[in-house]
Amino acid sequence: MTGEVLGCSGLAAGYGGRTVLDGVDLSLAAGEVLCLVGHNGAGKSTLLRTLFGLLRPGAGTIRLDGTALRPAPSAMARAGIGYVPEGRGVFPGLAVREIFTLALHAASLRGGEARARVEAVIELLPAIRGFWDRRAATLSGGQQQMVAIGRALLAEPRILLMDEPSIGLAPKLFQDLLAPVRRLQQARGMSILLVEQNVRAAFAMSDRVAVMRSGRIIFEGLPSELDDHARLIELF
Amino acid sequence: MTAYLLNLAQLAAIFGLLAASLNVLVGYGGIFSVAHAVFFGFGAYAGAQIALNVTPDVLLVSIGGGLVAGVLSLALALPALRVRGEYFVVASLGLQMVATTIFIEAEPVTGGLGGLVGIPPPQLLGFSLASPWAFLAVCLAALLGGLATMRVLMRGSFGRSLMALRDSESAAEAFGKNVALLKTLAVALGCTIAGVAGGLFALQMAFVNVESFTLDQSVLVLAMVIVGGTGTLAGPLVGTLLLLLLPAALTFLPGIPPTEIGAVQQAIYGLAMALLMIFRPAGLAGRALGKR
Amino acid sequence: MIERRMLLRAGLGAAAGGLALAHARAEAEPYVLGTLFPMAGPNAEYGTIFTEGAQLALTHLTADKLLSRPLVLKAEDSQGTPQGGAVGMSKLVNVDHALYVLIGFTGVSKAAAPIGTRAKVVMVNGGGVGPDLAGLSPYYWNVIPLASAEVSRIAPFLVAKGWKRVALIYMDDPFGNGLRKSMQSDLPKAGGEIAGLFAITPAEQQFSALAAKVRDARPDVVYFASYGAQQAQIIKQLRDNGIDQQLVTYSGALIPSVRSLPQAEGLIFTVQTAPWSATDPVTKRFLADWQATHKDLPSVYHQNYYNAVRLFGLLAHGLEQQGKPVDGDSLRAELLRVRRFALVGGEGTFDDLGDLSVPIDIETLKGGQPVKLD
Amino acid sequence: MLLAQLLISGIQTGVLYALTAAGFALIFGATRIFHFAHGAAYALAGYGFVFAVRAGWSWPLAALLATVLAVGFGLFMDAFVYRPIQRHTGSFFTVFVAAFGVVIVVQSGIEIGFGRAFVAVTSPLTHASAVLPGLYLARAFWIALAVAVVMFGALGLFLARTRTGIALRALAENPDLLRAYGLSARRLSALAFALGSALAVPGAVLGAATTGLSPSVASHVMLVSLAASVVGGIGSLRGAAVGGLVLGVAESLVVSVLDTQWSEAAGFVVLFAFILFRPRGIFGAALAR
Repeated sequence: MTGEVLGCSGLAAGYGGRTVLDGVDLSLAAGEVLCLVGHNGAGKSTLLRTLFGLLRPGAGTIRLDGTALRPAPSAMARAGIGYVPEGRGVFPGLAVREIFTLALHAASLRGGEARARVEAVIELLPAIRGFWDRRAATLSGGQQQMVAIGRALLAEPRILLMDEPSIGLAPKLFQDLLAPVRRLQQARGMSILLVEQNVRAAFAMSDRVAVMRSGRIIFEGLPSELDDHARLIELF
Repeated sequence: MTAYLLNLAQLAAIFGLLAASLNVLVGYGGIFSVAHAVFFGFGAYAGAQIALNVTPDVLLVSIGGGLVAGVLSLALALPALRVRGEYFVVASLGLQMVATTIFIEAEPVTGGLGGLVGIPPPQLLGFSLASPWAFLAVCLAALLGGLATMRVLMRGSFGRSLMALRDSESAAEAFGKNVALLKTLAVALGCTIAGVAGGLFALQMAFVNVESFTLDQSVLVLAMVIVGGTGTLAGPLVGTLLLLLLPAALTFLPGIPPTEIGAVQQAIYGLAMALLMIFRPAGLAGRALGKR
Repeated sequence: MIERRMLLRAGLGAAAGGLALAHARAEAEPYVLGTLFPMAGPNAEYGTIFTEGAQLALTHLTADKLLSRPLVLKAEDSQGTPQGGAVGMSKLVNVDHALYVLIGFTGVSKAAAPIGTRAKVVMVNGGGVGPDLAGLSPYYWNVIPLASAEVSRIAPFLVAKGWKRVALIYMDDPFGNGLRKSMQSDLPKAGGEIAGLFAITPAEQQFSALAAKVRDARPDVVYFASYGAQQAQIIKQLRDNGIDQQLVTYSGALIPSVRSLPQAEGLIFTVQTAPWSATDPVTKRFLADWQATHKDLPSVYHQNYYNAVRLFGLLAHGLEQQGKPVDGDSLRAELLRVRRFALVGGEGTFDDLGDLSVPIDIETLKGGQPVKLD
Repeated sequence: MLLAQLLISGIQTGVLYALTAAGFALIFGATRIFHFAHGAAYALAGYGFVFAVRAGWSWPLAALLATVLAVGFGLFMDAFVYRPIQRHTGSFFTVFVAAFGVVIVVQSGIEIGFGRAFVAVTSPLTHASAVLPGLYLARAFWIALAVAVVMFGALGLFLARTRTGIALRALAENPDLLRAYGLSARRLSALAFALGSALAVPGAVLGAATTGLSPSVASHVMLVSLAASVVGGIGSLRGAAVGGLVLGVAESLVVSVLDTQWSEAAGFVVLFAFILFRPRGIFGAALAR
């Protein structure tokens, strides 16, 4: 495992005076898939939002490539970080084509390069071609999630933050969706921070696991260490 | 000077009552009406007609004004049951504009643009209230009575249900609250008190016409509530004092050519409204943000 | 508090029409004149005009040292509304202790008159022309002919011109309705008829539909009566929407926004006789000083409010000579005793109600200037 | 023929309402800010135009000045009024009162700076002549119609085809998600204010030439554009277009049976009926946020 690409220490954040993150230390290494698990309300989504700059931290530092910074979403995106938010990360009123245009716009990609990127994503997730012109609202949950992930991959991020991509999807469907992402990750050495409730599927592709409770990381280790079901239940 | 101050104090008490009544809708019920002057107007016209044709007795005039406004408040309750938020604001705006035209056109009742003139000096149970001190006492009594009624009601189960409704309509419904009834009652209560204030206003001015019940007046009353702070007892009173006394105080501004006085006063008044909202969005008496 | 407040008063040695601010002197308590005009909003144009006339008279009275005490002018904004009128009047009466208030506008007058009457403050109207302003209160005087007089003057003229079918556009308020009633009685008497009645309200801005309806009534001539900015708007939109008939109106047309409007060319209107050719010294001085600063002819509103202030000077001077106090009752008694005064436009005579009778001309606009027709 | 004439004048008024309402709808749709001071942009643009024409500028140059004023005002409101209030999480009504205060300031400013009189620019384009017996049309009618068609067409294309247009639609749907995509919601909302305010310009210029302007024009325009956007469906451009037309025609047609003082009320009766019976408006934009 090589050095850290994204990390934080003593990170605290919350909404309107309510503390959600209470001193989080976390480090994501280059080329690593780190899976974050924990109860509802443990602070997993908030951690991802804070790392991406959607939420202003109350205390602590965030590091990118070893440099402390105050993240802003657009700057983080330019720095090669992709974020797939919780829920359906698509605009229901926009066509898939338009959602991809938006992503190209965010990544300042134009012309031939833009077309090549789109082709690459469609090659990875070929089903997208079938509903390219349809409005996102008319797509199934799995298709929407595929668009959301494909959109994030368009910028060829070196770090991908994914917030519960499995929600509302059948386990089989979810695995079909994760498999290409895993392939890409291995091919390109991308780092992934994955928040997931579907522990079985997530652990299968993770290098490392962190468990959160009440705004803190209470366990870090290998997935195998948590394979023992009893241990997992205890931690939850 | 005393007479002028008394006149202002009477107006302040009446508008305080009016603003407090709007607070029932806006602050407690989350019903953002910009048509409150309409119900103030219903009360004022009804009160003026009673004073002109029956007796200028304060009790009769204000109760009559309140009843008429309360019954007609159904016109506001109806859209309140159908839509919320911005849609309701626009609905009440529509009501205000239509009502303004009706006030102008219903000349036999309202006197049209010419208004109702010659409203006799007020009485109370046969005693004359022609003295400004006596009428001020009546206005203050009405204000205190209105505030006490609202305080009791808003602290009771009605008020708590209403605030639950304001904070989340679906949650209130889930808890088995009768949303339609609650909203209708809140509208009726607010508008009835506005009607009482209207009756007093008719007696105070001894003249009513449509220009006192236009959109500008509705917005002014709304601004009183918002500037003071919604959902509090003191807020509307603070807002009333500020917005009623500000134009009065501005007429004392020195150094402005007389032909520009009006425009400069208006500009300062508008600026004060905007700046207060930018720097004190919760209102002067409003609670700190984030802690409801 | 009153002594410390800044008051407006005529500036000694200041340019004609100019005002300076000064502390009121405690030793010579001034006569306070109030103005209750719309100073903001759609009718503020009138407030500006009314004030200018009053200011010139104040300058003249001060320069003449006609009175033993200084004169101050205190302005209140009536907003053109009854409420503004009632509140402003109350302030003028109770705070400023004005003796004599210049007022305009029918609605404002009707709301303010009871307050002024109770406090026995004289109110003088030189701008409002609502027919029911006559006899509003013993303390309410008019130095302007009311609309009923203007209608009686124009009706026979229209018929004589062969314009028998008159479409009447009127403001649906006491002024407009009074005017409509006058027209409904005077026009048939003269041998004409009403081709259509079209009521409007102050807030209206769109008159293209009105134009279509007026055209549909096929009138020979269109008479309209509104106020302020709306007057110009009506003219422009009627003309733009294909109303080619002669347009006729009342004295309210004499404001810059109408006069500067190209579509208003040829507009016919009634107005109290402009006395600019009169040779009496009062008129000549008013005219000369006005033109020296404004490079333009004054309007009758300037004249009326000049006269209103001048009237106060003459009355108060008379009372001072007699050693009587100057208050509402004595001013009224003095007015009814003297009756005839040298005013701009020649000698004016007041009737028992306190109204000045003034001859009325029929004029037309040529190149933005009023030209006498009849 | 009276009906045809009223319909024509209703359409002419309606397209001006439609354009102004479209500006309001664009701003509200994209930013969810109830831009109650939109009418002030109209007033500033109109007065700026009249001022420039009177100063001898050519019409295109004057229209440019009008655009600069309107856009500048919109950006100012976004940056210095709405954003600070929202930063303090002020309620919707806080925004409303602040905007109303600004409208009063603008109106008084116009009165002080430009005088209180009615102003208009004169042009032979607004003079109607008979095209059929009893049916009068001015060239301004066709101009208004053409401008509206071009503006709506251009706007539609912009929103459908360009990256920025798509981003604006995305902002309207979900500003948080837009930020998750790495786009700046703040810059886009400023853009929405600029564009929406610019949309008030054609209406203001044509209004200055046809109906004329007075300082209180802001509140009237604001009311009409609000009503039109609700009738059409809040936040929907197509809705604002149709809503504006419906209101303009309703105001005009009612005159055939009632006196003109009912014409403004007629528009609001239509509005009220929509609220009661079809609260989502003609195009049924989502009721819930």
